Amino acid sequence: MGYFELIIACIFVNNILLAQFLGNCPFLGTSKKMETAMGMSMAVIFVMVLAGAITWIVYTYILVRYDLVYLRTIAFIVVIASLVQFVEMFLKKSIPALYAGLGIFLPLITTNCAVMGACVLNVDKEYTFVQALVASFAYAVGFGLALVLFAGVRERILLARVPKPLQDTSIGLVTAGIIALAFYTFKGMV
Amino acid sequence: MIKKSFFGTLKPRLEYAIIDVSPPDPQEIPASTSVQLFAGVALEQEKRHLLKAGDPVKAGQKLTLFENKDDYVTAPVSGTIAEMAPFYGDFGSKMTSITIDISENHEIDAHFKKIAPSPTRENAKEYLCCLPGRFPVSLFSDSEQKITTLLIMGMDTDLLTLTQQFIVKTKTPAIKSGILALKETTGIEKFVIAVPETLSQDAVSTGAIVKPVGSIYPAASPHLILNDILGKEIPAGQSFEDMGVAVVSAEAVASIGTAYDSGQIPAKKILTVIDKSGQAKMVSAVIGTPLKDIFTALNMTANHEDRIIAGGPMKGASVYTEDHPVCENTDAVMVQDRSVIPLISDNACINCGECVRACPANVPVNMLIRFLEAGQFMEGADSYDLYSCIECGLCSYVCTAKMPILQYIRLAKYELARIQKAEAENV
Amino acid sequence: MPKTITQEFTKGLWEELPPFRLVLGLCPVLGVTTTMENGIGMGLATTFVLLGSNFFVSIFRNIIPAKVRIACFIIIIASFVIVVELLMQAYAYKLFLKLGVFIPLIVVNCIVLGRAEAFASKNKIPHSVADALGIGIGFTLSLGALGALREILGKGTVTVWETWMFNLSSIFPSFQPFDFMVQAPGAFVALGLMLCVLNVIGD
Amino acid sequence: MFNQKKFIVSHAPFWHDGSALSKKHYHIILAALPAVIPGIYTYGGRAVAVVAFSMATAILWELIINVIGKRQVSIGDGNAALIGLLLAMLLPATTPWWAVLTGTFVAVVIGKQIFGGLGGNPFNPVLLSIAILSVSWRGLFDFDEALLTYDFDFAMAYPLAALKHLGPDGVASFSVLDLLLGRQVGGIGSTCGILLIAGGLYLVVRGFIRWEISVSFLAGIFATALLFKFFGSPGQYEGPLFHLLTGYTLIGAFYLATEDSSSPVNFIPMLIYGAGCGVMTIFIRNVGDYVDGVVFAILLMNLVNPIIDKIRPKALGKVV
Amino acid sequence: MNEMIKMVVVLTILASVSGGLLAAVRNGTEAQIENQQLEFVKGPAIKMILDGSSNDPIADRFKIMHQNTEKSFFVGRFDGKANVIAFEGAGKGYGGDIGIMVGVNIDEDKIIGAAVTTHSETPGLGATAKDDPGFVSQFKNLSITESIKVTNDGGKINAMSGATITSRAVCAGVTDAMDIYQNLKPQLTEKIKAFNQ
Amino acid sequence: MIEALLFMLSIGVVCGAVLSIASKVFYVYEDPRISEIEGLTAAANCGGCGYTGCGAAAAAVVEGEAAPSVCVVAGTEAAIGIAAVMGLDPGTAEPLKSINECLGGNRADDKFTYMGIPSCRGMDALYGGKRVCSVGCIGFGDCVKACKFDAICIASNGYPEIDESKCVGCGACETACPKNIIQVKTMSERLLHFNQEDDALAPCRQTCPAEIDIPQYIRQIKNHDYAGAVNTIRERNPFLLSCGRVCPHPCEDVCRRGVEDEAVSINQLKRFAADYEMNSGQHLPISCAPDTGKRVAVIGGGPAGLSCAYFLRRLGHSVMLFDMMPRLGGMIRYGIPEYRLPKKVLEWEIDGILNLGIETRTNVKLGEDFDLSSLVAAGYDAIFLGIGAWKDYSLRIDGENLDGCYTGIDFLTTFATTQQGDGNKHIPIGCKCVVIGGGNTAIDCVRTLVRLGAEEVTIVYRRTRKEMPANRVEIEAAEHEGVKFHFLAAPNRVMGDENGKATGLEYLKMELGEPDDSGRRRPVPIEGSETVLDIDMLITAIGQGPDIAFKEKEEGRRFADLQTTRWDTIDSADPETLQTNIPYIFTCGDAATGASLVVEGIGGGRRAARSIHLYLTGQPVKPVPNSIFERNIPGTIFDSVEGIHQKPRARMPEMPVAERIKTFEEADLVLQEKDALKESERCLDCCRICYNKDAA
Repeated sequence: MGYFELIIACIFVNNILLAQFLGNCPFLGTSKKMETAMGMSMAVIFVMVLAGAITWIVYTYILVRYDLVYLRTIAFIVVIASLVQFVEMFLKKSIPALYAGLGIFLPLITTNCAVMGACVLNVDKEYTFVQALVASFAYAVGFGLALVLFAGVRERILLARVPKPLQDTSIGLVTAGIIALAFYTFKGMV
Repeated sequence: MIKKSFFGTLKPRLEYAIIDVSPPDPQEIPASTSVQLFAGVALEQEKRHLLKAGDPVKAGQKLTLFENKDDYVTAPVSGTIAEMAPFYGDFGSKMTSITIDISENHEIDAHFKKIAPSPTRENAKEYLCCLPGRFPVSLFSDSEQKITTLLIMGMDTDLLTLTQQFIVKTKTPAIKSGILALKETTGIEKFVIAVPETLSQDAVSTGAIVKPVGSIYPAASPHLILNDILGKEIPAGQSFEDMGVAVVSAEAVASIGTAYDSGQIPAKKILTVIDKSGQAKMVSAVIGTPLKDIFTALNMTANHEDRIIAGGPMKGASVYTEDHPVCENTDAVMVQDRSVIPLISDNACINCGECVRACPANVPVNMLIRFLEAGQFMEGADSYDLYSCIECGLCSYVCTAKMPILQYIRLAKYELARIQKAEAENV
Repeated sequence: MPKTITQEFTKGLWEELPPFRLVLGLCPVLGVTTTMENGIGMGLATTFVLLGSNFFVSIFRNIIPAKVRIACFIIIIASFVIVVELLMQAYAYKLFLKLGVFIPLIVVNCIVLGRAEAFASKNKIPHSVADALGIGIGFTLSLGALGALREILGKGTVTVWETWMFNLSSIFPSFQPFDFMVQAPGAFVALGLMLCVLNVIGD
Repeated sequence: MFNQKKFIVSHAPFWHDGSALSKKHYHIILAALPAVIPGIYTYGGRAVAVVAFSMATAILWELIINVIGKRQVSIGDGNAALIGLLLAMLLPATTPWWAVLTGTFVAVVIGKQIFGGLGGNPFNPVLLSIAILSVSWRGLFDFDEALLTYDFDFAMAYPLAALKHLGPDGVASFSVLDLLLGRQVGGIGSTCGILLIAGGLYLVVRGFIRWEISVSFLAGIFATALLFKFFGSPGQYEGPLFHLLTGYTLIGAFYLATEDSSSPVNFIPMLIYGAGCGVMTIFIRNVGDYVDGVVFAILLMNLVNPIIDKIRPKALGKVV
Repeated sequence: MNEMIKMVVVLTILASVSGGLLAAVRNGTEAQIENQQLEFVKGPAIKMILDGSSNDPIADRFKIMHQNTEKSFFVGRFDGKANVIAFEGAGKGYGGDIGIMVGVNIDEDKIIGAAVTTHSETPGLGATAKDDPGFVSQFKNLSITESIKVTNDGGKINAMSGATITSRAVCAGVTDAMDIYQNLKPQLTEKIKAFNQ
Repeated sequence: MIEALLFMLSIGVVCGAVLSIASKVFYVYEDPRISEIEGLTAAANCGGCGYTGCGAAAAAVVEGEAAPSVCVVAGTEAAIGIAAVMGLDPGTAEPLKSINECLGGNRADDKFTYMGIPSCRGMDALYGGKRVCSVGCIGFGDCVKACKFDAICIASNGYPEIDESKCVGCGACETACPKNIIQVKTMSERLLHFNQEDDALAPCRQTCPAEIDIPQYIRQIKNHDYAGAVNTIRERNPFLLSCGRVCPHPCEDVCRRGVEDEAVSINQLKRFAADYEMNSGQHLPISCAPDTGKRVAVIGGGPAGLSCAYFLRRLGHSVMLFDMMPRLGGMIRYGIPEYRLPKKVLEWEIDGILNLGIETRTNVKLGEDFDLSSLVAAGYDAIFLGIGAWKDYSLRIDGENLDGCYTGIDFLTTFATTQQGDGNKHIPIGCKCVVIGGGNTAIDCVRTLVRLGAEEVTIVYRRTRKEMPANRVEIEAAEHEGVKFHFLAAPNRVMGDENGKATGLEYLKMELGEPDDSGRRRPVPIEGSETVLDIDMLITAIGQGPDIAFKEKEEGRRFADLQTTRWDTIDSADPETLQTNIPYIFTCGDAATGASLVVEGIGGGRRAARSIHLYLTGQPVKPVPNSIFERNIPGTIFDSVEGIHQKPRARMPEMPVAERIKTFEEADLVLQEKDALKESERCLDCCRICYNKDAA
């Protein structure tokens, strides 16, 4: 499969948020404002590509080689958590401007199952290293796209006269469902 | 008269009323038994007032409520003060209403006469802030003012109203001498007078630069006129004064002229009275005359649940009692029958976009109104151009959902100003 | 005021019922609740991890240095997740196949990490266990309920365990399953509407 | 105690051009109704039943929600009826009652009311309902199967399905005139091109819908289909005219894409939105999984609407 | 500095304890897991292919090393003779490897059946390969030497509509299985003999 | 096995090392509070709070953008912890509570029909709202919309109702309300609030010297919320039992129902609520603000001193109370006889006040046992002088000091002391007793004498009955009990026998002349009208003043500067701040005003407490802005009230005259519950303008 199809598939058809249900907590948490959604998207792209690469290496060259595949979960999460914390500290010190934009979103990524999920999916599907990188990037873009679109819709919903019991999270979830439905558009396109 | 055209895709065309070539004299409203004036300061319990009920006043006398305060009103008649009561105006303004019972013999306060031959900024500030047409006090009082241009509105900003046009048509010499006096007192060099095309000829003789204005509402909005004069837009949120421009009505300039020419402070206001059928009539009434006197004189009635509007249909202010007086800046009085009052609905914005297309200031009204309705005024101002609004009212006029859009906008501006003031005081 | 152990337990069943009250841990909630069986299975797996992590975090709470506590908690949690994964593979393989990728993702379920950090790292062992049990059982019940709702509407059945199920079409033969509910968008909508119902009840 | 006459007091302005929600919605219903007539002519009583039941249940759901939510009863504004009508126009005449009931429930309750009623919905309720129905019960929207019991004097195949399965060769038999006159298989009110266009033009002229969206929608379809035909492998893709006159294209362009709440209001965004709907429609029809792409294309553009509608002219005096 | 050391030490100890623990659990469950996997993942496919065999193919299995990996082979006994072996080939699908269990009659070198074991294709499309008997039945009775390709690529297997990639992957998987078969045929014949004795 | 171990070991080492080194290398300073707060959050970085991670949420808290309760996972303990980090020490942070002042809602008349945006602010922008009332609730519920905690709803009667259990005191409603009706205040702020011009105040509430929220407690009684009523009263007046008995209730004089009907029996309802608490046998809990560490010496354990001490204590200051008498209570213990205010009731009431943690020292007299300097030396941050008015004015006539002549306070005090068993000074009761004076002290003396068995008790007063300053009911009660009145009689001299015992009182008859400054007509003696009255006991009760003898002892020290007036009262420059010329000394009550009402002393105690609180917290001691101290808001006292249907006022149950003159048991009895409920229905629920027409 070509990279183009891979990208389209990962962004739209198999959107990590709307088709695979990964990363929903930050999806609902950070989509109330457009700026937050943008920041979160950028941070996810950044971390997901890094994490995808590192976990792929760990998996292929250590876990598989020494028959430790069952330790995948713990290895991945420790790598991701350390990576996130490291990147956060690094950015804060070295590139404060970038940190101001992305840094505050980084901690949120440790428990973002989208990152962990993307890494797991990469090795499950036995992508090559480059494919894994591309797929990670595309998943992250898909995450960001969904988040930004959702934020756009949500800004309006927050102002609508939503009945009291449905306000906020409840209506957010229903809207997310409809967005997932709208993403059916891309079904079968790859 | 007010119906959407069949071709709904077109923008609404509301034409200004334009004055006849030879307007008849305004009908004189007979003097009432009492007049009511509004002083711009609130009554306060603790301080001593300089005035009290029973005090005699002379026509043209300055009535000051407190010591060391600049605000004053000028008595248009002579008589005795009958009552002083607090009055809540629009948008939280606290004022004091002063009722004067008119006495039989008309006495004139002599102070102004003495100084009239030598116009100065100080004496203008002292005596000429409550003229018919109301002149902005800041123009005289602010010693560091940077006003360089005076825009004289010889065109009524509201529909159906003819007052300023009438003044331009009939009181050109007064305007001319008013301009001269203002030149002397304020040092302003550039005078521009905005008039409808038909009055261009009359306006030339005032000595001001004539600026013809289109006939489709809201062309006569000072914001839009100033765009042309200055050649640039007034940044949203900034006032005319920030741009070195003051906007005054032609009547105010004419009144100044009359005051200095005659040595008497004029007390009569020209206004357009629009009855329920939309017929306009020019009348002349003493400032402070209760509206009901005008209605009586013109044989008009205002019934329960009708609407009385001081001003025109798009920019006026509705009042709640027939006892409301004619103020210095009441250019028109209008009565709307209850059957033609458009009801305001509680519908949410349906996003049809009529307002966006009607807006002369390109305000994204559809989004703005959502924020305002949710009470998020700050966001509305930051992201959706609240301060660009020139308050023409076309958005409310065309709103399919009949939302009180302009009401929300004005409330938001008022609230924000209030919050800013509170914050400024706290810091 | 310190709460009793019973209170710590019961708060997870209503006051802090996840994922409705604490809107967290949504991924498994949405991903696996196509049947009631899956929902309960996932809930039990999470409860087990929660119990284990709360227990051990509470034990080690005074030893772990603050700066690496997240890493430590994650190691503890991840270990239990793997244990669950292995046990499930060995003894409930069918369920494992259905829950698939979501089992390893328990590790990033913020409810688990949240309880470890917010509760277990500050409380004594019995309280922590009670807390874990309460939250876990609440989570299991929620997932079960959501699974049952989606399944009955989307498939016309309610699977209790493997083949033991209730079939709606045995009562209404003309019932046409509302397939939307078991699809991805339906999961969001169903959860949102359930949340709304809970809000109404809560008031 | 106070003065007897109480006048009405409010802030300016005091005039209104007389437009109203109910007026708008009733006009759209009026404009759309003629397009149902060929459907009734073709499918007979069942079509009438579906339309009537759909409108009735839509109004009923709206009423129920109004009562439950203790809000002002809003069935008078005609929006619920309009939703019911448009939904019925998209459905095949054979749709069973429970599907219509579910459809109106989804449209009125999920699509509109839970977002706070008219104006709050970010997605077109009718399309949302159709989308959910179609992913739930695929068989319903298999027009060929649904209409097996009928016997027509024109091509007995759903044009788009034929195109999907048989390629352009399979649809060569459809004449443009037939398509335009509603002599094709499809939803109750979505087949008769000429009446849909007539109703649409009326609404455009009266200003009840925005011409920019409709025109750019059709232009988008036309241009994309043309590009596919020219640049795709020969004989694989059908030309633009066919796409314009089949499926939900016309009803989508005039009645669905123009739904107020879910579409942009500024000029350029309206063009982008309409064109986007058109482009995506053809993409789905030619590349994607679904037979007709209008439903999902518009839903997708509804989703993008809040973002593209941020493109707007500079406001007066705005400091950048 | 002290704190840093403590951090490292705690983390290390915790990690290694957990590693040890997990390894222990893993050891304890390994056999059971393998059984389960065979039963649930490959079991249905094997049963489908070796339908009617008189033995339990899952129990009768053996392993042979093939290119560094161990491959399991399941023996089917038909008409009293152990002459069919089933084993797995893999093809790259859209969503990763697709596992295909292929049954070969070792006497006739003919495919007697194929079935998809594992996949991660899009539900509803590629996934139907697993449930669509029509598609996999096309492999039946093909000779091991024939090239197995979909029609688009010049073969004779009709692709599933709308799932060309999956169809290709299945074909690739069968081809892969055939390669393995041909490579290992001598060993297989050897092993089979043991069952027939 | 070994691979797993090694792998995990190496992961642990690598991660630990990388992180610990990175944390050193990439160290960046940040506000330590951020990490501290982050530590208190769940640190799950779940995003549930809407902030991007726990760090961002913590930063938001530090910047004041987010509330301490930001973390949805961590729960309330964490919120308290975060509040502590932010310096909102939960020890000192008082919970804010929202209160709705106006309960008028839609009762006031309309001046126009409103057609605009449905918001209070929107309507307020049009001529101050459509209601004639300029302070009342508009009722569109801007506060409801502003409340994020669902704590406010518009009740069925059209005004907002606050659910206190949900209110967190965020203040959003207060900001949203254009009319300042909803106010979010801490308990301290509420205790310290004095009537202001733009408050929505019923006439009774404006008039009450203690500023009790009268309509509120009557409403609570109506709703059977007696405990609530007690708390409402106690927010302004700790002496609800005593005041319920002895207050002359000026509030009832301005009651709007009184304009057309009889006034609501406000004081009896207060007594009903107070007795309800006492009869329950349990003091309702009273909350106090956290300790501030400031110490205040309160001199004088009378109503003013106790009131001041009570409010200071509730504001969190420590109070030491000094009193010269053996028991606390001052004039209300020693000046008011048992039959009006039973000692056991008073005891119970004072106990309740002291239970707050007020320390007391009795039997110590200022100027003798301690002085102002010693208090300063003892480290008190402020001193309150509530020494009362214990010095009887003398008649300055001959024979005043004869045997059988007493002064009023002296008499009552001695008797009360003996009655309580603290002393054994016996006063022989004569047969023909005369009391000179027309005030409450005089009445108390005569009624006590009646009960002590005096055969003939006469009051001699130099003006007429109309001018008598004593409470009307008291005068009537005395009359019922057989007391004789000699009006327009000015004592001239006391005549005695050879033993120095008083036997007769010579007086001059008077007639009324021109009104004097106080508006009372000045009595003028009629020449040569001397008359002699036979007496064997004389009590002079013509008024009291403070005993400022302590000042003399301060001679030469800075306290000598303490300014006093020519009536010997302590001079506070401003009767509203009650601060004396020495900034840390405050005063109120009889000591500042001369003998006056109990409730004046109580109100003054609170006023002084406010000033002391301001002084102690370093704020300028200034009077309340827009104060309506001792005057009414213009336009709120009506001449006529429409639509009143007469409903009889509850009659106070009394002991029959024959019985009560024989005993010191309480003569006035408490209302029955059903009567109290009925009486509470009579209240018109007045606010500033509107009154409840339904209740009329």
